[in-house]
Amino acid sequence: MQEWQFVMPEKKHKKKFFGNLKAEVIDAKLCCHCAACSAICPVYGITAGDKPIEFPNWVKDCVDCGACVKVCPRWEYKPLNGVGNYVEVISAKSKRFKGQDGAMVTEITATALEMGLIEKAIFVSRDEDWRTKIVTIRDVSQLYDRKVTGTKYCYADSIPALKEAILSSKAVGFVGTPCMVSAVRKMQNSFKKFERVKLVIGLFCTENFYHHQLSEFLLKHKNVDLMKATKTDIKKGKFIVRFVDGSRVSFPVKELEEIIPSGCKVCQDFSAVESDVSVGSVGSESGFSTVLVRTEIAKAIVDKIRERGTAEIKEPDMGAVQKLCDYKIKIHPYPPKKKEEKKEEKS
Amino acid sequence: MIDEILATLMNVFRSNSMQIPLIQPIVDYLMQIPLINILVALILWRPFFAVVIMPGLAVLLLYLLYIVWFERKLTARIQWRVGPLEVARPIRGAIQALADGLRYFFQEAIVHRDAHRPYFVQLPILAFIPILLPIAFIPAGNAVGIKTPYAIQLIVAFLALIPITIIAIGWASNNRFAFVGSVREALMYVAYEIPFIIAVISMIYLYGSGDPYVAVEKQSLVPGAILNPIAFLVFLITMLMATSRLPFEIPEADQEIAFGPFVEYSGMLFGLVMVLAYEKLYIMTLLFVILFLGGWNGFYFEPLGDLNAPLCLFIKTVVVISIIAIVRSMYARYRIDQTLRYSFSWLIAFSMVALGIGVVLGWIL
Amino acid sequence: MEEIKIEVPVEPPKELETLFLPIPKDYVEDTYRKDDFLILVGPQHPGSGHMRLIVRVKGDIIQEVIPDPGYVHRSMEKLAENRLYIQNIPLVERPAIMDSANFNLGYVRAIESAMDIEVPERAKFLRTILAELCRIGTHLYDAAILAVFIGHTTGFMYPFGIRELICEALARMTGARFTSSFIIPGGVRRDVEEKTLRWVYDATFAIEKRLKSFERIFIKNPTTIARLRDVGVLSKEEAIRFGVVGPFLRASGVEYDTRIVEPYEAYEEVTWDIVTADEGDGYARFLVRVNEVSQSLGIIRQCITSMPEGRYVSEQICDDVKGNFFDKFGNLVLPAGEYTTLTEAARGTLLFTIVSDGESNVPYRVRIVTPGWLYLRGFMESLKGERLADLQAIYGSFGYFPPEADR
Amino acid sequence: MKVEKISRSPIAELKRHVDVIQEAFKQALIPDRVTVEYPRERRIYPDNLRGFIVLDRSKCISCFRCAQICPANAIQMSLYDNFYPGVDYTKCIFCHFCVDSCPTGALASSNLHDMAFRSLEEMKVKATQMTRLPTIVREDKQSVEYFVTKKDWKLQRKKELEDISVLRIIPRIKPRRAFCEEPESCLGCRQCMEVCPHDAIVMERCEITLGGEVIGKGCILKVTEKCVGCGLCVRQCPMQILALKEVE
Repeated sequence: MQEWQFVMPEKKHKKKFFGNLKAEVIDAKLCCHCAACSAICPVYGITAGDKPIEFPNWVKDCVDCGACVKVCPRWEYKPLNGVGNYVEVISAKSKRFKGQDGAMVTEITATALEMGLIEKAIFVSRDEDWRTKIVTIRDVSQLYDRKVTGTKYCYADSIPALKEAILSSKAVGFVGTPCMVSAVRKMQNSFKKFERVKLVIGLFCTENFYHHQLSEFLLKHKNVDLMKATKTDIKKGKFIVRFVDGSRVSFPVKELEEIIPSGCKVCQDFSAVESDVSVGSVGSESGFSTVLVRTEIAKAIVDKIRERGTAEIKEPDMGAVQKLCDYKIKIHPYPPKKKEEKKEEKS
Repeated sequence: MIDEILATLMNVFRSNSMQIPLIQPIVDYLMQIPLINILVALILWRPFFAVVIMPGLAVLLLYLLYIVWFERKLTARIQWRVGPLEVARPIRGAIQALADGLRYFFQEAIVHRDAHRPYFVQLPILAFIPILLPIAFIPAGNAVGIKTPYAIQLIVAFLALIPITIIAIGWASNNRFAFVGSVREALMYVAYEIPFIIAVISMIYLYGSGDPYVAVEKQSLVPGAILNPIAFLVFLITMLMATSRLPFEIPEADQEIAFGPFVEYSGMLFGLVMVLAYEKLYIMTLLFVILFLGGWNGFYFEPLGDLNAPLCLFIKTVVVISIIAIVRSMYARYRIDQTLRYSFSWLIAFSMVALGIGVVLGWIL
Repeated sequence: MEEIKIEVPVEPPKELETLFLPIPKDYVEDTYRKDDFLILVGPQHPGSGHMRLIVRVKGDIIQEVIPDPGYVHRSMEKLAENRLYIQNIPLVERPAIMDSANFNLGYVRAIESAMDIEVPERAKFLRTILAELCRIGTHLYDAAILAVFIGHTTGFMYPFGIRELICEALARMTGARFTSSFIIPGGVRRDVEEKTLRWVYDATFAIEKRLKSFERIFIKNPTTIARLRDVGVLSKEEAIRFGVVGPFLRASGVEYDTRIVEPYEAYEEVTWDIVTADEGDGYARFLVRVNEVSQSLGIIRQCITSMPEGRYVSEQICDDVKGNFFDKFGNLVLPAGEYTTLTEAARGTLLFTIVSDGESNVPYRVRIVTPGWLYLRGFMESLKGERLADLQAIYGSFGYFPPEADR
Repeated sequence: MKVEKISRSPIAELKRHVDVIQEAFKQALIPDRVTVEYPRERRIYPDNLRGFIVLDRSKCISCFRCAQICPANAIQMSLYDNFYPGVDYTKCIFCHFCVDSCPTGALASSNLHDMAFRSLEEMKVKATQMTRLPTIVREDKQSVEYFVTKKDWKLQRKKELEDISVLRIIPRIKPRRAFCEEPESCLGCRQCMEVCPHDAIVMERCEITLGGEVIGKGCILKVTEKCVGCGLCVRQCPMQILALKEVE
């Protein structure tokens, strides 16, 4: 005879829980497409992917457990902002790996794998068409693939992969945007099993895109075929696409305004406040990444990197990070203003 | 008018009829009934009896039923099996061949599109003419179809016609395997016919005549097999080759060329071509018994009268065939080139030796 | 002798165009222009097995044989990707059900190498007995097929009669007459009683006695020797070049046996000889296998007399298979990687490769390279220059088994 | 070891001919026959022969292990009969993985190997038909056993008929029960409750208190005495927090 208990979240509407989620988050244009609900759903009914979150036939199939509500970072949304607490901040460049800038995400993951802190890590790779693809990194050698490293600027179903990973191993590392980091933290609060996620690496983020919208926009307005691209980047307010032959196309990020998903328009968290370590290019010179170390485990990893000397380390410019954090609060007000405002371009 | 003809026929039949004391009372009783009596007289007329009853067609059918069953049963016994059993279990499946025959009879005989239709259907039936004709010349004591001093030569001549029909069957089938089989049959024909004829000629020299009566009479003391054992051996081997039995089952070779000339046959036509070799074996064994095993010399029971000689000949034939049947489970198949090499070297050499012995012994006797 | 040329325009038969043949039209026309002849042996031919042989003959001499295998292809490798690792065991036995234990053993050893399981000694000996019983069974089956291919029906029946004892031994040990699925990762499924092992020991002598009968009536039969000797000769160099494996390679004088080169199970602990021959002809191939049967009988006897006590399944897996089968094997997940094992199956080297992605409980890829597929080339080459009647004799001497080759 | 050379001399050839003829005549006179005249006599098979599968309904806990391990997908659990297994003999390959998987010994093998069915429908044997051996038409008057000595192999015919037996081995597994290892991770999806064929897991709605403080509405899941340890919930749980635990 054994018994255990669980708490059901409060319902705001007299519907099943997914109905509540749909009404409060998805239809309210708050959904950040982190796919945490899709991961946690016990009947695997919630679909993510390259389209808005939905649950076909939820009226019938939803088991009304409330798990999706418990993990949703935008349920009862209180925007996080600012740089957040940090123990240490460095600007660094990996000597081993080639990545978006300093390849510090790759370096930190590799070091954590080598230290045995994590057994596997969830990364986002891409195919020829720049569609995102989840890869599970078990071995450092997998990280030398140039498709694994580098930013994709598209939504990826990392958290469903994360859930599968925690079921089969004891310590997992994770890389994600600030909203995904919030979702993982919320999962860890609700369900003990998610404490197996030992390392959460946050990425500096202003906005993210649906792949089909981004590629269609680029093809239509800029005559850019992502199939031939080798690297995408946002630098100093410009969206840059590099090609195999070395040529590049760049245009202001502002032009992408029309395809920014609604969820991103209410997000004020630039530097992944809840993560163990945040990484981004802002605040460092070209080819270097800014690393915001927030917790003990991340500190241990960065100390190890420093000790082994696998990365060049410099002083970062924290002013630029702070500036961009403030800028994000400004452009993404919450609750959203009814009227669209012209935003200044940041140089 | 009819009465006269009947009376004449009756006289002819009665003057040359089989004398069997055992069934004489029944015959006498039947003779009193009109119309039946002429039938009985016909049956007992010696030439008719020899050709149609014994050692002719009637016992030939009986022999076919027996040998097909016996061969399967003996092979099964050697091969640690039971053999045909479920058709008529109390008599150990003895009517299996009859059941097979019935099944063939009611099965559809398929003539395929590319075959030469008239020849394809006619040839299996035509092949029976050279097989059945020798029966008329094979004597069994007093019962004889056509009495001639050249009977042995005639039988050999008719036997030589059979392969031609088989080659024609292969041609009419219009099939690759049938073609290969026909070619093999033709090659085999050349290979076995020469030593076979020489072996027979050696015995004719030995007996001094082609008359079976002379041959049987000369063997009353010592059978031909002991007089000329080499001719006996050559005759035995060529008999296996002529009837395409293992180890010389080369023209048919079901694993290699899928029954060779007969690959396209089915139904009753297949039944006919299948028994062809068995019938040829029967005729050749009759000749073999007459030439080497003393023909109808043997037992004599008073009550059987004239029936003794045909019965003796038939029993000897069946016993010889039953012993030959064991060869089937002993040997694998030789290759065509090996067979040709053996027959053109060893067999012809042996048959020449046999001829020499025959000439010498014939001169002495 | 002067050759007489007769110009007869021969057109290729129409059926060669209408049938699906794996040969180009030019080849057919070329054949008929050169006064050759194409014979399609199979697949509905009593002496072809489940395959088609396109035989080009000139007169009675075979010029070239083009094999057309694949009539019994069952996509084993693809099917294996959709089943649990343990559910694949009955599947991988199916390519050659006569040789099931060897196929089972190869697959299971690949899993064991992936999971790093140490197999207990007793299980190793039991597996060796099973593998050798299946080897004898396969050799007897091939001898029977050879016999019927050259027209010797008694030679067909005797091996099948003797094989009944093998089936009975397998039934007593494992519960099934063949395809026993008895070898599992970590050992075997059940312990075998002493009484049964004693029976198998006696049976090996009974088999030997019956084999003497078989030897007199078929192996040493003059017609068998005449049909097989100097037929389909593969020299040592040719056999190596064409990639012939197993007893057929050994018949050409190459001492290669996976059981010696990479010993597995209990083959190191028993003494036996590697059987070879120099001739490389059909009869040598047959005799090598006949001699291997007596070697196998010796291995079985040694295994039974020196059978160690102990566990029949590794303690890394479970104490007792009965009742735990699903719990222990149902969700087997192999670590990511590629695992390859070589096994000496009855007809030659058998390769199993399992590729695992480390996450799912089904294999990512299973590769089976069966011996039949490996020596098909050598088989085709050895046919060149022989007579049409030798086609079946050489076929039988190779014991080619289309279901095994086609998988 | 090299194979022996076969002599090509005509004398040896002749000797081999003699051997063949000798052996053939010997077998024709005294055959070493090994044929069993089935069905008039039946072979005695060992007890562990993998034949017809018998089910003990009282032991079956409907754990689905047999159905899930079946390589041929031949076992179907009946929805209308307490989820007891039924074997489809059109598909069954007699590997008996199911019998080895059964944790309670409900499935057992018999050495009945010659069932015949009248129709395809009949081959889908239901759980009720599996409780005992099917009635087969027996024509056997005697039984045959393979009698093997070191010298020879004989068929030993006996008057007593073959006994078709069921070999039931009860696995040495203690009764088990489902157990939640990590209640803090429970999603509250109640899949375990849904899937349980014995209704052993029950739920109560109530207020949840933590340290004497009401923290919200929720539910209590209970594993009751009805649990037979089938492990279905363990396999179903999306968070994999359930496990089987042995009970005294």
